[in-house]
Amino acid sequence: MSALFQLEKLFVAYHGVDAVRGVSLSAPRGAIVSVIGANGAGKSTMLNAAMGILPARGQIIFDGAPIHGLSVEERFFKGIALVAEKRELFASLPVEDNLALGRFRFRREGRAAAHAALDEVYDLFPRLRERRRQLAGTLSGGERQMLAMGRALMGKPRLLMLDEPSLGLAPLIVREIFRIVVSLRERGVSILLVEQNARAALQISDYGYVLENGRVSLEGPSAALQEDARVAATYLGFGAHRGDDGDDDADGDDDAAT
Amino acid sequence: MKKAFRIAAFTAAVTISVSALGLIASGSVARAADPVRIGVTVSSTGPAASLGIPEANAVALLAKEVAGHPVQYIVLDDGTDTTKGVANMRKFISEEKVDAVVGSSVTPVTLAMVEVGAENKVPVVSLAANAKIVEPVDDKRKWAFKTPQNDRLMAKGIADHMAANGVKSVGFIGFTDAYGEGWLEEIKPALESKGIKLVAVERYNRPDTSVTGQALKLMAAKPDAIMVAGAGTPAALPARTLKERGFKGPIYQTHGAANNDFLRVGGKDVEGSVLPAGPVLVADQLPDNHPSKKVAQKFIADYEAKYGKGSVSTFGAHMYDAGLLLQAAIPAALKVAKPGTPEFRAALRDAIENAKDVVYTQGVVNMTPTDHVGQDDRARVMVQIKDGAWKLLPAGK
Amino acid sequence: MDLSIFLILLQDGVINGAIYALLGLSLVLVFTVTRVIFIPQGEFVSFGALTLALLERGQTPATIWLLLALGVVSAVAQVWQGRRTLSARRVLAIAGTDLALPAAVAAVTMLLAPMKPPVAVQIALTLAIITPMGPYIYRMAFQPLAEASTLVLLIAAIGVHLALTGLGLVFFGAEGSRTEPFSSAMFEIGSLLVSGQSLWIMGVTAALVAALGAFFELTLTGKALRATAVNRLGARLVGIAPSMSSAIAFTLAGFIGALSGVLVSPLTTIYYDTGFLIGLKGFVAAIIAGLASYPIAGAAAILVGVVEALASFWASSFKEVIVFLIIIPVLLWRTWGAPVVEEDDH
Amino acid sequence: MSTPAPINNAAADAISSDGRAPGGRGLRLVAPLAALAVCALIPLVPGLPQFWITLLNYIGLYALVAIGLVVLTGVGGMTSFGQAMFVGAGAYTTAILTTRYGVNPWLALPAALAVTGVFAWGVGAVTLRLSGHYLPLATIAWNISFFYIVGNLDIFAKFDGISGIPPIAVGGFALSDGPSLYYLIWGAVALAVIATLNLLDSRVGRAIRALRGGVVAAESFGVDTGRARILAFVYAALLAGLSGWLYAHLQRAVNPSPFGLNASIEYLLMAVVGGAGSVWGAILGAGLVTIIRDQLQDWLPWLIGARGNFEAIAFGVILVLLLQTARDGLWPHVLRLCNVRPATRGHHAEAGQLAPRARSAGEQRADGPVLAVADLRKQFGGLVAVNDLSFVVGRGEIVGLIGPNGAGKSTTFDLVTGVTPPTSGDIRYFGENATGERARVIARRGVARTFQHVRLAAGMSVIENVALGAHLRGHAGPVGAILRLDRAEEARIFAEAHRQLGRVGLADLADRPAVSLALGQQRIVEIARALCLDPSMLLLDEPAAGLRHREKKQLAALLRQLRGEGLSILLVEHDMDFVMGLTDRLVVMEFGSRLAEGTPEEIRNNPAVLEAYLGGVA
Repeated sequence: MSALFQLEKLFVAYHGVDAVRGVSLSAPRGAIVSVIGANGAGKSTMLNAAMGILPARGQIIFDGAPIHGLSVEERFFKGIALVAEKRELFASLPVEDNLALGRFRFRREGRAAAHAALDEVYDLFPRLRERRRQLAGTLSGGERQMLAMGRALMGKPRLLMLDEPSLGLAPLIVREIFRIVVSLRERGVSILLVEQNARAALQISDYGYVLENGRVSLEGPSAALQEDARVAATYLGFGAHRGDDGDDDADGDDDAAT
Repeated sequence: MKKAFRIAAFTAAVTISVSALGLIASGSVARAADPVRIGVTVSSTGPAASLGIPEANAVALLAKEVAGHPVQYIVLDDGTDTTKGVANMRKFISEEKVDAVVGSSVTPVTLAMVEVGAENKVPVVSLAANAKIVEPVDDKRKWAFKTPQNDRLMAKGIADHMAANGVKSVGFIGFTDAYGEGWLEEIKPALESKGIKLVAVERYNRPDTSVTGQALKLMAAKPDAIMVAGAGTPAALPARTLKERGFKGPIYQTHGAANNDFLRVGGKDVEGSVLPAGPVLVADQLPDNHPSKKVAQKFIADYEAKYGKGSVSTFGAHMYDAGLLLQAAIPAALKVAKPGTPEFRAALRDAIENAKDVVYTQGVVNMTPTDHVGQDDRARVMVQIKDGAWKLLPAGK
Repeated sequence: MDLSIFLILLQDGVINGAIYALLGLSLVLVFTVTRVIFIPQGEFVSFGALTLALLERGQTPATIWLLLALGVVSAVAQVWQGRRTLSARRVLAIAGTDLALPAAVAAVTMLLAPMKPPVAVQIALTLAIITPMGPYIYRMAFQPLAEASTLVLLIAAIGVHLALTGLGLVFFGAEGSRTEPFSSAMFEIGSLLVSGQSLWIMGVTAALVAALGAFFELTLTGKALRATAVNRLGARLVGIAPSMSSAIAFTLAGFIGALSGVLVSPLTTIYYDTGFLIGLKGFVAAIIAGLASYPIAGAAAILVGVVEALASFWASSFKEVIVFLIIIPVLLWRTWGAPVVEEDDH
Repeated sequence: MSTPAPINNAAADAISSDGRAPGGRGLRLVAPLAALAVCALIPLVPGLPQFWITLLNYIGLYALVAIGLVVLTGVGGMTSFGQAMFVGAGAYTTAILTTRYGVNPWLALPAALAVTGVFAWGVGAVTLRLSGHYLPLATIAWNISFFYIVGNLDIFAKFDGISGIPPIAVGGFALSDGPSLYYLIWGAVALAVIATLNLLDSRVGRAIRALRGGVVAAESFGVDTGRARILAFVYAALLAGLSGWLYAHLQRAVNPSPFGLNASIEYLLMAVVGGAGSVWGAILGAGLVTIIRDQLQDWLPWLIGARGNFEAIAFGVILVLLLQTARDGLWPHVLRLCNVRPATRGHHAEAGQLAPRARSAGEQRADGPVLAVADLRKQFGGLVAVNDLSFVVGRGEIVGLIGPNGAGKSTTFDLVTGVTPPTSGDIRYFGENATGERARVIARRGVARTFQHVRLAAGMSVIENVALGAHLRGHAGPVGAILRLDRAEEARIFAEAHRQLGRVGLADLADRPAVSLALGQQRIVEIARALCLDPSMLLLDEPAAGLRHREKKQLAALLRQLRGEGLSILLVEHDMDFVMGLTDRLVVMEFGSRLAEGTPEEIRNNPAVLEAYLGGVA
């Protein structure tokens, strides 16, 4: 597996603070890579910089070519999609319009193709089909996350970056979302998953990075990280030893970067 | 402490560069003391731009040499803004060392400039109409003169014409500004003296897109005639609306409307309107014995040669007249003192005040210590719009 | 005031209100998509009306030179801003929209203007000259400030307004112009005299509002504009570049402004600086609508027109005072009782 | 996303750039004094054309107005297009008094200020409720109306205006020429600068500066934000009125044209171009705009060979270009050029203790619950967010409010903190009814809080944010602040703020801009700010979110210590482990109702809780 996406010595300053300090990571094709770390560790900042929302220093390479100077839109056209922490939906537009706009880059391809793409997303998220006429702003938290992912998938990304998909969701919904993430890998979409919910993330990913204070403090195959004592103590919490409490670590808050 | 030092250093640097610039500027000012320097500030932008632009244009036609002395004109725009007008005035006085100032185009700006003129003892020749600029001649207004006819003179023309044509009641619609206000003040007594009743007074703004409400209100008062006090093309809007709403009586305009753009925009809607104006407007139709005929024709010919056919207006003529007035006064002042001195300015003021039989494009002027306009009925003709052109009405009709 | 006068005033107010409505809609559109409070909107009205007036007289309007100049500057600005990532295709596209298009419009105008073409052609030329100025101005003045605060954008808009007003004076002079009505027909409905021109205004306004509605509801591009308005970042994340949405919004602003000018110029004399006040009244309507709702902005614009007409009848000296102060109670009513809303100031 | 209020940062620079240094007053005065000395010398520069003095005079007049806009717009975040109208109020007052009633200009000054102040207060009272983009438009409306009202009323002499205004005289010497007025005008500017810097660096100033950080946060510490807004508005208007008074006596004639909307636009433009975040920027902007205007008039005809109306065009273009190169205004660039960094605040360790907050009788009693909520209900339309909830928090008790997302915890929190009024029910603090009371009233009862989404004022340093918490423990008003009579109290407030920062372990970050801290640290700063209120009760909204394990332990220790000191604490938290180990009792919510209540041990073993909260996976 060659790397689809790489960050090399990425530095991001945000609000005068060096939020990301020299992060290097790589996401192989067809894999799920997770980045875990506490709130404020710089995870979201890193993703936002990777998408071009925040300016950064260092190398960002996609599919072998540097994309550093490209705008958010141009990166999207290259095949990178970000499902942001705040979902960034079009609240006053119906679900179906949100999805249709996800295909904006293919707007010249005609109706049939658009319908096919829409059906594909509806098959993945049947709940969205039921809610197709509903305004995005009236959806529940889980539905919003599904819509945000569905919208991103409409653009046929090769790399899907997910920022805290479990944020604020009930455990049942989290499980469903993660199941879909895994199914996306099977469809050939590479995934970069940023999560505070370390256990869930490590369970489904192939490789993991631990971010601390804007630096990568640990990395390795996810299975190995799960066994790592430091990770267990710090990120899996005391809850690691006791049932499923860890799921609730997902609180309603943002990284410094959003 | 370090920062305190830096700020002080920065301030000092600014000061030094400012003064250096100043020195350069003052160096450029130190020219030969000989020429007579005239500062001209007119409203070439802002609401009165339609007055200021032809006025500024006319400066190019003014005498460049009087009695062997070169005359220089420094033209600035005041944007129809009092603050700017006064700043220009101060610039003229302190930086350009002018001997007299011509301007501004409108009354409010002039009124403020007159204060500065009196304080620094510099004569001011205004191009604005209101009699307040020069009346009464007190310590302050001693230094103020103006070339446009008093609105009173013009208002009298209208009232006379109305009386002669059996108008018993009048509706008035004017600008919501100093121009409309000034006219209202003058027309009231003029009408009263002829026993004509003013039955309705309405206002509108220069850029208004509709005066339907005002027109209806005026017509509801059932006046025999309606007069419109507006300057330039905006004066056409009420006439049009009144016609549209079926007003059949005569419509009077003021001399502020007297330019060709007014005819262009007004078209058939202003056909038949009557207005008082300076003789220059109908120079070719003036009887040959009218004193202004020649001067006016020359002005028109020169102006149109420079700015194109049909471009002439009475506003430019006011500037031209100011030039004529100064031209008449400068020789006397030159006998007393050298230009650029307070003595010269005082002498110039005295000479203007004593100007006798100066022929304007608009009548003949005789200044007195109590009259700083100096015009008589020769400065006004009554004009009617016929076939899209200005038509001189015979006197007394 | 009897009923017939009231009806006349109402009619007058509604017609003026229709123009305010067009401008109000345009202001709402530009603001929601770009966060620019587009003060110079009114200048497009003046430019449109006066360009048409010149064409009517068989003269070549100087606005074509402005169009060319703006196109060139816009092209330079775009090439400069994108100097790192520019592709040959992109350069060609820029040359097409910013250089070739204005050159073609200018050439056609110079060719046709002396021939005094039919009114429809004159209007088409006017719209073609003025409309592209919208996006050019956006690229020059606002795109480099895209991420700045609303206040900075507002001040930039004022700068553009000052420059355009000055240019208007240079191009058209201080005196105004009026154009021939599209229709000189008069209809009598009861005591009411309705001019053909006013029917044109109402008709075109209604058609334009309907067309805008269809654009925003039915086309993907229209939805993309709405998407940008509700969530800029969200739009970027699906590849809708704010610069594209903004350029479209400014194109519409240019078009609506020019069209308003064309519509209103037979009714009244338009001056180089008339647009500002008309624009401000459109703005009053837009504000009453909270810079968000198109239908309310339209209704509010009609209200402003009617209040203005009535005020000009009752107290013409204080007409502007009345027109502008009606927004105070309206705004108070809108915000009163509403809980203190946290402005997250973004 | 877009604009993290860069103006604010500039504000922070400017406000502390008066050279405040640990040494105190002495050094702080050096910079202004040096500047003053240089300014005083300007008219004496040999060969300086007199017109430059005239220009400087105008710059001074404009600068006064622009400085007001710094307080109003740059710091307070309220955009006003009405400043020319307040200049007009001052100018017309003195014009009428001096010409018609022969009043001495000096006596007319207080009258001019009073009229302007009352006028601004009236306009502000009606208008300042309007937020966001409504306020600028409302001020446009006022200013246009002012213009036509003045132009149409006889007492203002209509559009012609009033002329013949006497010059200001000092001891029989009339200040009618440029240089003598120069000293008067720039003296006024110097006073305005000092007053403004003093005002912004005070208790009242913090309230104004906190407006941009969020009304809710300021209100929650007892700041009457409505009053702070009106204060900023009136202050800006007073400076404009002062400028108007000077203007009338410089110009010697007034009419409506200089007080129209265009002039207001120009004032705002000056402030923004120079840098609306700082008083120096305002002066720079006033100077720049005036000089560019004047120079364009001189140079343009020479440049393009034609006299015409190109000034406005060139000016507009220059303005846009200026903004594109320096969107926060030019002053921050000047600072960077001179390499000036914001000074740090002294530690005031020697200052005395800040007096404790006055406590009510109920608060002083030792018995009864601190917070008692009964049948609390909140409906949003058809949705019942909080459904007849009842619970109590006793003295010296830590109570946790937990529940799954969407259970109504945050709404409950908003209800008990006075952010939103309940639909029905009863809230009592210390036995006194607080149902439907506003946040600042609840703060007065001794209740301090933190926020789920951190609300620190972006333009202020950490310690200034913390000092805002002590707002209710200070008394200095705007006048005292301007006259610097508040120094002792300020020193005590900052000593207290420092003490609380030290307590939460962030003392070494005191002078950092608040926004530069990591989110977890910002939460802790919020706790320090809450402690500055000297509260009897703390309401904490997810305090542990974003903290690392060790930090959570430290926070828990701090909260236990506070409980030991007699404080009662209610906290909403997601982190079960954190809550379980810390609280005395837990209230579990689901779907807006109370699902269970009890000790952590009871809750942990409650099957209903496990079912609801853990999604039935236990």
